[in-house]
Amino acid sequence: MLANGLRYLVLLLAALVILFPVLYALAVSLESAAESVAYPPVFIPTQLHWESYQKALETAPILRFITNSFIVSAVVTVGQIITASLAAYAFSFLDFPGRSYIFYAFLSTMMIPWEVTIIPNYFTIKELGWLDTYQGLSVPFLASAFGTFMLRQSFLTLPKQLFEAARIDGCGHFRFFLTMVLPLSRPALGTLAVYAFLMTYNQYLWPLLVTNSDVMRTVQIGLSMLQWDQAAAWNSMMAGVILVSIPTALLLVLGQKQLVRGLTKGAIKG
Amino acid sequence: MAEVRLSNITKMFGMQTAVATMNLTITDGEFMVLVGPSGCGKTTTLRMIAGLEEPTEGDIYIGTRNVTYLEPKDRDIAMVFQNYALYPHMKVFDNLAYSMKLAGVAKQRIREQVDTAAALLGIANLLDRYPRELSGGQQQRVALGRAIVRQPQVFLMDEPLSNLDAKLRVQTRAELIKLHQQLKTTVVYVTHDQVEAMTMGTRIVVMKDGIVQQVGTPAEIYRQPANMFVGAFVGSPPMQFLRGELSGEQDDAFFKSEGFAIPLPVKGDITFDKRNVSLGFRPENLTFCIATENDWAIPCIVEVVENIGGEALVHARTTGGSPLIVKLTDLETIPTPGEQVKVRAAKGNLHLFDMASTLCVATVKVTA
Amino acid sequence: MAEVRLSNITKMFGMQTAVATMNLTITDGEFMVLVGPSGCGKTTTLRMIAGLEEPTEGDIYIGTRNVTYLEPKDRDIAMVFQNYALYPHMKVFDNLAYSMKLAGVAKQRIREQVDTAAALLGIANLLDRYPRELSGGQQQRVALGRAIVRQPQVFLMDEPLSNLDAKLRVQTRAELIKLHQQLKTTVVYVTHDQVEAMTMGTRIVVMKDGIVQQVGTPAEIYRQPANMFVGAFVGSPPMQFLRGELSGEQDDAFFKSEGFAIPLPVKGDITFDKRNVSLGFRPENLTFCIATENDWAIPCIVEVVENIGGEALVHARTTGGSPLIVKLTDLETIPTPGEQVKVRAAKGNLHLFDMASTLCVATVKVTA
Amino acid sequence: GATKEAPAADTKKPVKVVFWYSLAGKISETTKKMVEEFNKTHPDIQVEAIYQGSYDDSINKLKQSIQSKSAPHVIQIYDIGTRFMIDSKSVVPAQKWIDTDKIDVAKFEKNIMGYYTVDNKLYSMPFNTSTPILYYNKDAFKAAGLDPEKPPRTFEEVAEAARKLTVKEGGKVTRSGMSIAIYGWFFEQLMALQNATYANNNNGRDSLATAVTINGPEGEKILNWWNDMVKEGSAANMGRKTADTQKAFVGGQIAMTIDSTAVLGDIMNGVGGKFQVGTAFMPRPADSKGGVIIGGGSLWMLSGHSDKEEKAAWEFVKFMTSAKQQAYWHINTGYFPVTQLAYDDPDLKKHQEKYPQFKVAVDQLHATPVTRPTQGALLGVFTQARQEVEGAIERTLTGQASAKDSLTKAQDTINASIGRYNQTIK
Amino acid sequence: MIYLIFRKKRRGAILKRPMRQWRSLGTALLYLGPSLFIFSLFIFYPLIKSFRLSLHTTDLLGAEKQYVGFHQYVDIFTQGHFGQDLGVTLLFTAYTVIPGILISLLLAYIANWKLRGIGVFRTIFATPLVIAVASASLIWMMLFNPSAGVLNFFLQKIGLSSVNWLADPNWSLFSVSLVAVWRGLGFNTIVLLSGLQSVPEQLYESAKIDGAGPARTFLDITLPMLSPTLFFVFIVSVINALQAFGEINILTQGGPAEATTVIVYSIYREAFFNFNFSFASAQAIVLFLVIFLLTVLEFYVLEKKVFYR
Ligand SMILES: Nc1ncnc2c1ncn2[C@@H]1O[C@H](COP(=O)(O)OP(=O)(O)OP(=O)(O)O)[C@@H](O)[C@H]1O
Ligand SMILES: Nc1ncnc2c1ncn2[C@@H]1O[C@H](COP(=O)(O)OP(=O)(O)OP(=O)(O)O)[C@@H](O)[C@H]1O
Ligand SMILES: [Mg+2]
Ligand SMILES: [Mg+2]
Repeated sequence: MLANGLRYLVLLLAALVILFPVLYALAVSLESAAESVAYPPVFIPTQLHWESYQKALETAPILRFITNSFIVSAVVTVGQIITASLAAYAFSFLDFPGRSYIFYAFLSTMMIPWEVTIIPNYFTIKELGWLDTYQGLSVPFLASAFGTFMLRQSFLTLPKQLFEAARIDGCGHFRFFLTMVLPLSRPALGTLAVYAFLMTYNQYLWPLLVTNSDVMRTVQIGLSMLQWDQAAAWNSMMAGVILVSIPTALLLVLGQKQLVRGLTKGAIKG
Repeated sequence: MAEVRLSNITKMFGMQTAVATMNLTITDGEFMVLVGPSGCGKTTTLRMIAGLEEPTEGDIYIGTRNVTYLEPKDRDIAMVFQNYALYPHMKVFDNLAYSMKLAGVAKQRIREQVDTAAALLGIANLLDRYPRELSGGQQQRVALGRAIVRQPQVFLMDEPLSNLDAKLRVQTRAELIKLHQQLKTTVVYVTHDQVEAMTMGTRIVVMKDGIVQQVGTPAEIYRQPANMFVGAFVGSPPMQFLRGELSGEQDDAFFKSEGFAIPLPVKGDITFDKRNVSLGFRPENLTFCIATENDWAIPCIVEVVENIGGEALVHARTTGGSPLIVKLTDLETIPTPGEQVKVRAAKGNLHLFDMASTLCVATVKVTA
Repeated sequence: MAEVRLSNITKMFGMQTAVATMNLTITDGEFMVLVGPSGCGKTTTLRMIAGLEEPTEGDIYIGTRNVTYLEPKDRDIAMVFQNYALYPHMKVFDNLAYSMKLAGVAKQRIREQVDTAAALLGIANLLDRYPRELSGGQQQRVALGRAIVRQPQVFLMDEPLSNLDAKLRVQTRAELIKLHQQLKTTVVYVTHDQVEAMTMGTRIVVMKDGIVQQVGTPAEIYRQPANMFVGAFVGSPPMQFLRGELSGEQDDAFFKSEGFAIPLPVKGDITFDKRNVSLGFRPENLTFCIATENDWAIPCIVEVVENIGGEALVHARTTGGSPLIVKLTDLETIPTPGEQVKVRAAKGNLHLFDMASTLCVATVKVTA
Repeated sequence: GATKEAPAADTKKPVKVVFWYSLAGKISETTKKMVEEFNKTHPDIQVEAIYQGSYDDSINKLKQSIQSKSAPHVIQIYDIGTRFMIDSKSVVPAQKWIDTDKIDVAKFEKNIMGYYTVDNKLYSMPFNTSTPILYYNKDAFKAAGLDPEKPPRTFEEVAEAARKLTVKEGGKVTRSGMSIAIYGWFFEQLMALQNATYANNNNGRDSLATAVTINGPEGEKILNWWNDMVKEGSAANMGRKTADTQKAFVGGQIAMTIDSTAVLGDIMNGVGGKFQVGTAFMPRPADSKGGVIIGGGSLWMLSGHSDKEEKAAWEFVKFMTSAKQQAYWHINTGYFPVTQLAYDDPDLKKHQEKYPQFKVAVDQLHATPVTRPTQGALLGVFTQARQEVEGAIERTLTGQASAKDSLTKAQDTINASIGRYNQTIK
Repeated sequence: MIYLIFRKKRRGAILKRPMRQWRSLGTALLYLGPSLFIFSLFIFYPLIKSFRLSLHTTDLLGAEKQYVGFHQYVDIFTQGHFGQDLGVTLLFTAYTVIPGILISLLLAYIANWKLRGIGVFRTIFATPLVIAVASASLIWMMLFNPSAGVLNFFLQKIGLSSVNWLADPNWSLFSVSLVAVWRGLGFNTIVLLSGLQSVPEQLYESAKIDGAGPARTFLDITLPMLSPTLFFVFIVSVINALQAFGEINILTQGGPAEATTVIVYSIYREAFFNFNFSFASAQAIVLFLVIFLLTVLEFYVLEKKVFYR
């Protein structure tokens, strides 16, 4: 109907605005060097120039990097989901002395500038002999205050009655956590998963610091290998940008369904 | 199967007392019904027995164990929640099966138990749906099913039939009674439905404002209410009261009110002298006498006649202005609104309540 | 105040038909009650009238407007939800006041209206609480209050009293009737409580599986059920059925079953020849006759006696094995379980239902 | 631990040399090709080339590595990291091996060697070297009635040309005569071109610099010249990114710009024949007689490795700076060959014919006297100094403060940093 | 005997309650353990180490040299432009947090419309999330380009004069904020959307019946029910904004004229380019304290207004 048509129009407009930078980057990456810097800007390449991609793939072992990033990101994601959901559970369903203080301590970890931690952590990883390993890339990020906070907020919106019903049914804390809280918080968990994955995937400085070989390097380092400061044309740089974003974009598309779906509906009367 | 004992239980929500020094022993295998007006503390009592709420004071025993600080899951109870509290992400089958899964019951057996319960409650065809796809009554039945698939020591049920239609309610009520007779499990049952209370309970607890008013069998509660509140609360339409004075002496007393006097053969050791009392009687105790010359009768004017299939309620008003309801089962003699009639007690018990304490001081059996 | 008309309404949830080609005209100012078993589509019908659910087919009219595609807020209705749907983040006062605030009613007036409604429902002392701090019945009253503070054209109420205790229910029922008489607002009221349906409704709609079974006044529904379902659904305990054969001829027919025959003066143009029928009667139609020599009576054995204050239900079984319930109001003549008795019809209507169509083919008035 | 594998196995295996480099993209490919070439021609040495991010990233990583004793053998470091490298006390001066091997450095460009020679010791081998030059649009010159073969040489001439080159349409500038990216390096160059030092103690080369000397008349002159052009509308301010001015130049929106010799190839490709590109010496005030400072990076050898490894590392460094490799390097990247011997390479000759514009850069380099000012400053906090200077330029160009005040403010901040730096190395 | 006496007394109140408390702490630690372990090793330990460093001078490589007490802290406020940086940081926070949340809320709202194919739009709205800071900054650098950039092209198209996005100190903070807002949209929108989805449908129905239009429903029902999520997004946005680094490092390097030098960037410069790790540590500790106090304050003031079911 009319109202829906209007809604689609609004959505389309918003989508266009949001997506514009990415779409334009995509277009530029497919342009020739001259087109990419032309004025007025060329929005649609006259002819698809794949050279930039080809060059990018030759310049750095991007596929290897992507694989590494995927492994590390997956490990971190799973790790964060586990640790953060456990901690968030404690903060939202357990009543224990000092809860708010411990929670603040958790929160405070988000507030520490990364400059403070990166160097001591480098030494820790070095001591552990984890330089140039997947452990070194992932272990420091296996816990997340951000994730804990986010899940706590989500857990707090679960109806209290469910917890009671489950307890009556003979459910201990851990079972309740596994069979009720986690399934009912799928949107939040999905969001955290995507977030954790991308954060890790997009890391630059830490992987650069703790890896030394192309075998262990991750994708953002690859991106920096593709750009050279004084390049006069945009096309190759954008090819790199698009290239490293493809895997995560795919992930988003695949995970979208899980990400946002209301599940607590019809839980209880009122 | 176990005894449930509440000892000096008090529950406060902030400054609000929900339950006040409650003492109650529910014997093993008993079907105990809690009734009382909305907000009187029924649900709260049930939740304390379940372990969902910690009493502010007092102890709770199940069997011989003091369970006051025990986790619900360690109390071996099952509960039906007033607002269902179904697991929204599980299909009906899984809602029913969940507690058994937790207890590690074999798959095969779970299937059987669930099927039995579902058949019993008429929800067998809904097992594959999510709670949000059910009607109110269907959800309530699932909630009930969730409790009965387990075989706990104690069932706690909070208005488990309130959203069911009459037929289904009668049927489910009968099934629950049968179940109780088979399993002999202790049941604590909250309802606001008198018929349920009367037909199901081996005993009934009447509560008001968090305070227990009377504990007794249905017949006791109905026939010998401990105070005006209980008298008025049980029975529908409720007990009627006429305020007046009691005079005379033992075995030869009179109840005087609004220009008429009724002779009452009161027995027992009570003071009579112009005592302020209320006379309580039930609509079905009364009948009409068209004959105008009868000292025993109360003159009234008929106001409204409600005709429910099979019986009629006649709303009348005494000349003094007090409302009176008469329940007639003989539908041939219904007066019409505006008619002047006389009402007299025909059968059953009349009750005398002290106006100060509201306690019942005497019960008089009437025979027509 | 307005007429509500449903024209060929169908509602599907996926493959599941919740309401099927429903036609219903609720006249202006009428108090229409929807009853039916759990899951029969009552709530769905109400939600369609409210505009919360769009019918799969058909149109809805309020007054003269076709409102099928109108937003709820443009329909000038108020609704009480089966599951309350209170605003959890607003105090009771604000829950009640919200719709008026939206309508721009003056503060002073809101305060008054809310206070009036709250007093009416006995929740005046709860205005400062959050819904989660209320008992089930209190929440329900708030939900009811939320609807009645407004003065809409149409009230839609979904089991608004189901969680109230008897006394409060009777009282609120009366208040609602009074309110309806004052305001003359059209009301569509869903309930599973017969007494409510019978006492409140100017007309009643009986539904089953999404299909309207009968529409009529309470007396019509009770005394002239259109089919076996309606007969069985209305009345508590429900109508009893005995299967048998109808033979004989007009004015001189016999109902034969399980070795006994009952003469029935059936009037009307129906076929008789050994027709398969069910004889339907209500528990209060029956009585016992101890005399053994009586052709008219059905021999039974008493199984259970339920004694509810004021009346007794006797559960018996015919020699052919069919269950029979007799409702006695004369408590002096109650048989005891195990006793052999004869049951006969004493008063009221008996109904003959065709077994194939389940429709009522004849109604016979009995006089003892 | 510095001790590596067992010596027995060591004899057979090629010596491993770890080389960290920083330049990305096409340049990185060239680097890798050269390393491959080295490994092919030196079977007893195995060089592992690892990209370590930008110069900034790389030097920071080195810092951690030195502390945790896992530093590479050879690392490419930018010009302004020289002071830090020396102060880190973890390097093997190239001089040591030049002396040992008795290498003749006469054929190396003296200006280039000058930069990396501190206390008469050559610390690192220059590798990738560039200087800034003036790029101009010959077609625009013609259109504006200027002689495309006579590019402006002085500040005044540039300002004059810029004015003429500026095209306005309906009040809006459609082409500016000039644009210089706000890049601290250019300021340093313009100081050296006036034969002015950037830091005290003779650019920190006689002894540790304790303060910068940027707010003298020379600094002011630069900023005023620049600011006047911007104010008048004949020069555009396009921010710090050199890439942005490049793009504008390539796109024909500006007629002149200053940029590194290293981007000549990119500019030529970008222009692709749309117009004729001219190159010229860097402009300077009429009467000054300084010259340009070289920029870029050099190869440093780090201490803490076995002699054998150090030797192997030196072989590698030598190879990378050899004439043949430098010719290859120049052709593929646009950096100067560090040794004049490279010009004999036939490929390079061909390349120079193709890009005659590059000759100007070589001439400019050779025309530069090696003095303290043109050797460039040595500062531990050079990165910050650059950013502060860039801030000062911005403050001036946007009219927030006068040239003098801007520079003074920058100088104060830098001096505080220098103070703290000097403290840390004491 | 004593045991019996205790039994007779209200043992729940006297004995069990505190015991239960400690037991619950034990349980809680089981759940918190994994996180606490990682945090201790990789965050708290470095923090303590940094604090130590900030009380010392360090050598070129970042090792402790000499104890100087709080001297560095004094220097922070007397040398350099810490005060100005703090101002820029706060301004950046103001520019990004509120607009970012508002836009995301709007997007989440329209993404919550029940329409066919809405999933596609949800995915599109989430895309900024998958673009790394570095990538996003590069893309925007291209858009911001003063001569060939698309933004100026559009401005000129609609008859406005072009803007020197990154080079003009009046615009640069706005420009980097724009990038930061864009980057945050994806995540904020998804989180807010999932918050929206957990509002019970019944409440909307109730509000519809009560006569609330879309705007009122949003203000009276959606917002309060969404408040836990909004609160989360707000706190996190503030913390993130106070620590923003990536886009500034790539787009402006703190310029022009320090207009975009946020504290984290200045710490970065101090630690990694001026080789003055202890001075940087002191700044970082101060920043940490600022953020911490601000967050506690936010909790104190705002969490009361949050409605948890
Ligand atoms: N969202 C839904 N999805 C699928 N089926 C539904 C949905 N809502 C209701 N139904 C089904 O439609 C039928 C009618 O439901 P409705 O809620 O109208 O019943 P009702 O008459 O109100 O019952 P009750 O008295 O138990 O509340 C039921 O069988 C129910 O299971
Ligand atoms: N969480 C709470 N906070 C404050 N008061 C509460 C809370 N829960 C219940 N109450 C109050 O305590 C009293 C008893 O409530 P309870 O739920 O036990 O009533 P109930 O007997 O179950 O009533 P109903 O029949 O209406 O369900 C009520 O007045 C109620 O308002
Ligand atoms: Mg209750
Ligand atoms: Mg319903």
